[in-house]
Amino acid sequence: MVPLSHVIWLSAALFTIGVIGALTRRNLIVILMSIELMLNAVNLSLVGFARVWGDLGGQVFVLMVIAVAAAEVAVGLGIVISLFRNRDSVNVEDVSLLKW
Amino acid sequence: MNGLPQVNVQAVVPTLYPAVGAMAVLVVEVLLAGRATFLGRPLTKGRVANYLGVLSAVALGLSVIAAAQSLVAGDSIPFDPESPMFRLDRFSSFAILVLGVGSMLGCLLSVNYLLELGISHGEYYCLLLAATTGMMFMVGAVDLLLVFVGLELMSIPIYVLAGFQRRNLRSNESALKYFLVGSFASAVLLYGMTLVYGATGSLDYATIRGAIDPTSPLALAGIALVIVGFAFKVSAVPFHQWTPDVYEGAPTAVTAYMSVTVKTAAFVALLRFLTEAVGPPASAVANLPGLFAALAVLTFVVGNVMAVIQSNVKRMLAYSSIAHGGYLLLGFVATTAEGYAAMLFYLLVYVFMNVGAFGVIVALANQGRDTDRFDDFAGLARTRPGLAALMTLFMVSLAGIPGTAGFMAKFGLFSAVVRAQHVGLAVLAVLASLISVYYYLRLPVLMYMREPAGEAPRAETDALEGIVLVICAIAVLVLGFFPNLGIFLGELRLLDLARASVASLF
Amino acid sequence: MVEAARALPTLAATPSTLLRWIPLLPLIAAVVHGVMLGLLRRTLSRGAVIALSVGSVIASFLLSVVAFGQLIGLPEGQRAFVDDVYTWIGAGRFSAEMSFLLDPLSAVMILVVTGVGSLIHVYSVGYMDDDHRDDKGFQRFFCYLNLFTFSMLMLVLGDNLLVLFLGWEGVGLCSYLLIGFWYMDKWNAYCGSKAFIVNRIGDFGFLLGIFLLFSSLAAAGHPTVAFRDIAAAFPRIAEQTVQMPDLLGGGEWKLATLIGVLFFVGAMGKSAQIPLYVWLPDAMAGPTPVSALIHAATMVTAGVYMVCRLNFVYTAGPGAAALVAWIGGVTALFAATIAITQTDIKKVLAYSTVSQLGYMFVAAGCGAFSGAIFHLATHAFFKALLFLGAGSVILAMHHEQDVDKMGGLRKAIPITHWTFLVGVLAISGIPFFSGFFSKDEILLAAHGAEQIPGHEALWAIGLFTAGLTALYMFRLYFRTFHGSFRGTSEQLHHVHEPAQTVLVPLVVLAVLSAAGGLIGVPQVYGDILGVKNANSLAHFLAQVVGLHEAEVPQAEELRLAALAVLVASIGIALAWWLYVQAPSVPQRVRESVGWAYRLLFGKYYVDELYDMLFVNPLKWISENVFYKGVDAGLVDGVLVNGSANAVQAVAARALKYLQSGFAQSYLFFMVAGALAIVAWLVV
Amino acid sequence: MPHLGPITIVTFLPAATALVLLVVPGLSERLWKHAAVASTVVTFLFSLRLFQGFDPTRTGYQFVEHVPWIPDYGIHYFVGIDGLSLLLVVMTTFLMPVTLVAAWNDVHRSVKSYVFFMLTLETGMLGAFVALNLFQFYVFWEVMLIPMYFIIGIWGGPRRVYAAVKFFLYTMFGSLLMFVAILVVYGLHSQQFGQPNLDLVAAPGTSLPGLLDTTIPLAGQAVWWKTQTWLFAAFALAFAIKVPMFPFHTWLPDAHVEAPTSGSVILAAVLLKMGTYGFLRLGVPLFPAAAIEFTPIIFGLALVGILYAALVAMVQADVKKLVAYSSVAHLGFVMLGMFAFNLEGVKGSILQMVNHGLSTGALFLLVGMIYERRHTRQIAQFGGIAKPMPVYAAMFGVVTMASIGLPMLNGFVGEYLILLGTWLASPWVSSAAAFGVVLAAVYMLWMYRRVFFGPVENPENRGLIDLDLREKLVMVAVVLPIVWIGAYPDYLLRRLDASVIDVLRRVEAASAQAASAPVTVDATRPGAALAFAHEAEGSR
Amino acid sequence: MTASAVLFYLFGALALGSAIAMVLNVRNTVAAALSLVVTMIALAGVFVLLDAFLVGAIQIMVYAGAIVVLFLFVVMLLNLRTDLFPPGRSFLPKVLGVVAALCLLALLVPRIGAHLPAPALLPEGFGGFRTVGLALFTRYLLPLEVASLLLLAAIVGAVVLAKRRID
Repeated sequence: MVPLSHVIWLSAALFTIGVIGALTRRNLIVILMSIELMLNAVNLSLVGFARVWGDLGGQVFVLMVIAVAAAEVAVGLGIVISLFRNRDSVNVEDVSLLKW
Repeated sequence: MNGLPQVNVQAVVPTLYPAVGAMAVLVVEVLLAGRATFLGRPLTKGRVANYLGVLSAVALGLSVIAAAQSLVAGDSIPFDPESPMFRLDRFSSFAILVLGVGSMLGCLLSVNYLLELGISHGEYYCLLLAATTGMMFMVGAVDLLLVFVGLELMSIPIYVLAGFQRRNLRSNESALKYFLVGSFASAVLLYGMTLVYGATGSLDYATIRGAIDPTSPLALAGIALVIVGFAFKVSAVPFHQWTPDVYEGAPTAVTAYMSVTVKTAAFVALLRFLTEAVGPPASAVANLPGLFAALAVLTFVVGNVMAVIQSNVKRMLAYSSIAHGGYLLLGFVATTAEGYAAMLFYLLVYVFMNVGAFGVIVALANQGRDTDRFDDFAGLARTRPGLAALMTLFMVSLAGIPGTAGFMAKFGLFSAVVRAQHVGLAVLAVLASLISVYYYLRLPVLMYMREPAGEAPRAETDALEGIVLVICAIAVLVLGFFPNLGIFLGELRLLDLARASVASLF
Repeated sequence: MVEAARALPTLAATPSTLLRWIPLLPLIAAVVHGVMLGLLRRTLSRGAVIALSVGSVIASFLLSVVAFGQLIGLPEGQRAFVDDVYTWIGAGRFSAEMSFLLDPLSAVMILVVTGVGSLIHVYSVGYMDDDHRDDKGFQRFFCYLNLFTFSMLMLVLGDNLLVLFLGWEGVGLCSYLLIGFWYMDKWNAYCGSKAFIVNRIGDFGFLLGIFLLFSSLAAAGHPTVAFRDIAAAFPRIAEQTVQMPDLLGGGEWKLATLIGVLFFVGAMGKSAQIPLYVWLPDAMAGPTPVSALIHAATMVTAGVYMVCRLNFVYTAGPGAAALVAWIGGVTALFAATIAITQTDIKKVLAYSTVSQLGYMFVAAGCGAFSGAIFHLATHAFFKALLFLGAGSVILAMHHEQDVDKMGGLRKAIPITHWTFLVGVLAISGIPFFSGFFSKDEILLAAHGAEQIPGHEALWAIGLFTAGLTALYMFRLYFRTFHGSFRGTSEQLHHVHEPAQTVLVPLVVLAVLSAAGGLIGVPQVYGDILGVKNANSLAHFLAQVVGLHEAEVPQAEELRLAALAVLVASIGIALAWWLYVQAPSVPQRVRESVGWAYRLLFGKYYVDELYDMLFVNPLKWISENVFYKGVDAGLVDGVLVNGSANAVQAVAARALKYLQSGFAQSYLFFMVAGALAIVAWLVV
Repeated sequence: MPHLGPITIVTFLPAATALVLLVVPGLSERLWKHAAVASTVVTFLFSLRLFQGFDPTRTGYQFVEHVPWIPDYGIHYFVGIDGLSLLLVVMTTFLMPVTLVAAWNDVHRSVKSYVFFMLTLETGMLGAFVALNLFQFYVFWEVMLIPMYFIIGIWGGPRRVYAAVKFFLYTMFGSLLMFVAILVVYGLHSQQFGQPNLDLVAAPGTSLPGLLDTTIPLAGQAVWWKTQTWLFAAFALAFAIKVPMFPFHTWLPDAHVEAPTSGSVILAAVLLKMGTYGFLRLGVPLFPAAAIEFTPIIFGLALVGILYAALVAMVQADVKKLVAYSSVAHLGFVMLGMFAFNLEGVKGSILQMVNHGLSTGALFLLVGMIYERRHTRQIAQFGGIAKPMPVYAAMFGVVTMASIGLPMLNGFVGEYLILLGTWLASPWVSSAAAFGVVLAAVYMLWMYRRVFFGPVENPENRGLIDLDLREKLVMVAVVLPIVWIGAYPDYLLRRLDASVIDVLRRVEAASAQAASAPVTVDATRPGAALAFAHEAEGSR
Repeated sequence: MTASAVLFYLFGALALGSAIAMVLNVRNTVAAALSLVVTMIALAGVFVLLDAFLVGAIQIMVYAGAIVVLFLFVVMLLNLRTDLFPPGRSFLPKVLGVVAALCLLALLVPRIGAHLPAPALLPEGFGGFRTVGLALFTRYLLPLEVASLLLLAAIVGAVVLAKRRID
């Protein structure tokens, strides 16, 4: 297999891209996608570590993360929809009624 | 390898009640939906809500009783003897007790409030119970995987609960912000867990503890990111910013519920992780106490200072809850059994005083509108003397004035901090709490020393709300004067048990 | 009490429970009046008031006489009665008994106090009778007067410094109340407060004196404040010295001197000596009997009494003695010069009192304590007489006090006139009137007081002041009773001799003023007449204050006496010339040395000076620097509210903007926080 | 608690009454007032029984009750009294009914809440005076703030909210730091004896030493915050704010001026004594060496307070504010005497606590009476009041005289002993302080003159009605002890010896220790006078 | 370099490229979603290369097949064809955030990379359906059950939030 460090590099890079996406994009749906990307990056690390340690826990963890991600997306999109109904916008910067 | 593993089901009994309850609520609502009468009485919307609320409360109550029994009995039952995954010991029993009580109070508080707001649906109780189940798994979990799943089971329903008032922009915004920041934080936490896993090759706490090398950057980075994830949940500065927005925007009953339970679950889970997986921090990671000290100071200072300028009571209480989180973080600085026990007791006390404070706001909610601005409280002592007195009691307790549970909690915690030789932190903490006295006292000032202005508040209190408030008030006083009073046939001495329960962490 | 003190050769004293009744009787009367007026708002009938008040004082006088008789009956040198009532204050080494001491010194004082006091009570019955300004004024007046008598008796009978101080403050209170008796007048009230406050400044010294004396004795192993114990223990500390701080000039002072000076500060206040005399002239705002009793005969002499009581301190501390003498001398002269120009009949008498008190201090300072007490007694007689006479004049003139509006009254009020003349003669030192003997003894003492620096000058001042005294007293006398009436004709029409109760005390006092000197005739006259121990007073007092033998040849002594008489005569003649013979001269003098006249008439502008130097700056600083600056500005403004505002400002101006309400900004803080935590742990 | 001891009864009777009144429905406001007066009178009578049963010759605490409360934390219900607390307890119970009667018409709205707060306040104050467990003390110390806060804030004057909040925060500021110091001492104690205990002294029948037996390090012997110096500083700050000592006094004028009459009376008479009591009960005995070390500072602040407050009082236009500042000056004397550390000074200081309670309390009562009639307290509005209100003037006069220290009235005895004691410690301080006595006369008499004397110029003052029977009774009740203490103070002073000697002995021991240590404190000063403590003990 | 290594770098580059494309594509939300799918699929390939066969399969099925479809549904539902918003507020937090994220990356990975464990020998069938499934239903039974409740709650929640009328 390839050196684990390369896997980690890839995973970290994807995670960082996700973070950057979540920080900079204003479309709520894209932000959600970025968060999904972050979860996926973590999955990559988990699989890598599971491989290195020869431990199945990591892989089971990935399955759980996928389930959680699905749930998160469902709820997140529900929130976006309900917000869109009230505001007619998916721009995250429009959502700043509550502050200070 | 074949067949089902030999598991101890009784280990998860306290968590099963709310889980089953969550499903039962859905079923019962559907069953009741088609009927015009039930038990010979016409089935109004209000009555359905009451049935569902009480049903949920009963589920939680059973869980509390089970936890209390386990707490008194003091056994330590792993779910699976080979790889424990979840352990019902005194520590988790205590936390489950706290969570159960907090959820139960939040549940009862919701019934009439949701009706007032016109959003009374059975799904609410289902979500609340599911979240509570998640928390209970979190506090008993001794495996990173279960902690994560429990945490998500807690978070996701609460995102929904925060946005439960769908037509309300603030509620929407609350849910969205909580969700965005929350799932981001989950990802960070998850990354941290992964790194810990990578460093040790195991998700099981006991194994991790055996394998962890406290000098390895991999493990340290993992620990750091796990702390970040939990710091978000306990709203430690600088991960606190969602708190005021979410608390203010969410329906008040939800705020009451989540403000106490999420904090408890997160603190307890973090405590368990740090002690059982990482090991006693003093010996394991040298500069961990320093990190927590910095976090704690930042948190209680920022929380208290920001609370001063608020004009919305819920938002003020949000900042106050940030500040309380700051005090609680001091327990991690002390790293002594005394300090951890004090944290547990503090969390218990915090349930009563904070639910009480939010409960008063709930009891004032009128015709779909929250009366949560400071101005709404002017002259309340005239119009609603009972509620004003209760609110004063809760404020006094939150401020930590002796004679209330809030003081006993601070006494224990600060005492532990001082004994752990961190007197400077204790001084900072008390000075910060001096600031808090100022804003807590603003409510009594308004209620007692100003004339009523604007529209009159709701005229009467719902019975369930009344019960919750009275329970909270009694608890605040009893825990303030006799924290170790034996309840439940004299066996449940909470202060002793808090001390006994952290013994298993060492 | 500490055992060591008992071991000292303290003068033995005979117990007697009689003593307590002497002050108690007036107290009972005062309390009855006080409760009636202050609580029940009921007045007793006029007769009842008189019976109670005057009766109690007269009874107390009779008791004093009895006690005096018993005292005389004791063997010489052991004449002391003591009455221990209870322990008043006890703390640690300090213990003050509520106990009374009757020894020769206090015996003389109680006789003067109750004697003159009785007369003035009687006089007041007549004098206050026409006081209709306040419906309850009559009883109130007697209430205060009784209270005063009680306090004064406590002062002189007290067995220790604390009881003395109790009386000392008590008389101050009564003085305050009585000066402001007609409280509806702002001026009177002002004068009362002024008297109290100036006295307080004196008391400050007195208190410190007590402390220093007590602590020194305590350090020597004899913590006590009882007079007899102090007297016995004092020699042990008499020779000690103290290092003064540089602030006060540094140097070593004798302890006794320092103690003496501190006590004398107290005396300065009570006995109106420079620089604390300013209250006494203003005290004339009170009713005239009050001026007579308190501000002439008794209270103001308390300082003299105290100095005599503590004579051993001044004997051991020559510096203090010199200070006493010189302050006394300067005050005597200073007050006399002011008296020359005053036109208010009571003011003249007031300054005269200040001046005469100065004489007493000269005597005390020169070691002639019995001389001081002697002059105290005779002064009590003649000054009471003069004040009562003045009161009689004022009554006759319907509360007109300005001598410029009087004149030629000798025919309208003859009894008053004659008795007043006796008083004037006595104060002027005309031979064989009481003042002659007492003043002579003082001048003689000053003349022979080698231990006082510049004692000759002191003597000369005394002599000159005697002339001035004669001048201003006769000026007063002539302006009042001779010449032509200068008031309105209506006033003249109403002038009449006052009631019997007013006149009887006048006559009695006149007799005492004339003959009172016989109790202390200097031995020189005794030698001439062949009487041994002629100065019975001095011998009587010797047990307490020691015997002050004049070491002057007989001829010298007579020569000095003649000189004094001569000076007085010149004064009288000058007065006669100026105010009877050539009444226009004073006006011309006044115009030719206008500044000097104004200086004197304006009483050297001391009051104004004090206001400018102390009162106004203090008020200004308190208001602007302390109250508005430190309290409101610094402590409250900057520290208290400032810190609260700072917290608020941090939140409202800075922290608030971090909580921007934008979710992505929150995410940024999370990332930054995560970076910080990772860096903390990993790096 | 199976057996109610006398102290418990005295302490909790008022609060119990309040609770009963709260629970029983349908009682009229009048009945509440009557019940409150009755309850406080009964409390007073019970406290007299304490007084009567008190044995002045015994050292240590009497009427002790010791019941486990939260024993795991070393927290017990532990009460007892010695001479010091005896006097303060009796003063408190005495002033409570007097104040309630005096304020009969003071409060018009929410009478029930008012009565409730007054009664709980009394329990709070008494509880603090009798507490022998530090936790218990702290609880009562803080709890009494709340009723007071409401009394000022609800029934006060126009700036009541500001005053109430300022009062509360100011006091909290000090007590929170003290709280940390308490925790440090607590930690030291359990470190040294292995078992947590917050009792001040070993309770009868138990073997665990009390906090006073803890060895608290001197400067240089431990980390800074474990040293007496810093711990004392924290305690002293809390107490100094409460006393209040300059420059922590600025809450007082506001609180006094805004509080209703009864609030002012209790605040001045009792609450301020908490500070001085705290110094003597806790600050000095726990940290004797630090107390010696701090003496110059305390002396300095007390002295500045005496002179400064007097000068500021002089220029006040509001009678109540003037009296408030006079309190600061008076308490400066109390502090001075206490830190003289000799029997004369400390006993005088304790007596002066009582004296100040009576005379300043009475002054506030009197100011309240005129305020009720005229609704102003501005001196300039008055003048010539003695004419329409002679009885009032007489009472005011007596109390004024007591307050400026006229012999035969109570103020003198205390001030005299304090100044004497201070003189024995430091003549210069005493001299300067004695000048404060002069200033006291200046501002009090000046005020008295402007209010009572002169012609009645303001027509509104012409029709003033003199005191009625109730007010007269109140004033007589207060004036009688004023005179009694002035005439026979030794009756009370005798009861103080044992407790004062106990404190002084600690100071003496610390001073001796410091003298033998290389770091020499000026041992001559406080130590010299102390040698006599034993002597006096023997002779009494 | 073995074939698996080649494939790894290939998939890795693909995943990275499409992830960047997703973030950078500010015009078209649908295109962003499709970029995400590519990332997911590429990652599934990497999973398989790392002996996680079941996981790789589920990755494709759930992520690519369900989650991204859900995204697309919502995008269509809300009719969000373009992703153009009015000019946003200050860039500072975003720029700082990106810098911080990159710092985190730069700080973390080199340190971690130096301390990684060595690969272990794998047991038979590691990552296969059987082994993973067995683990899931024995050792990880409890998390699995909890996850089921989580999914239930998520469904209820999504329904509550998104259903047009529940009142």
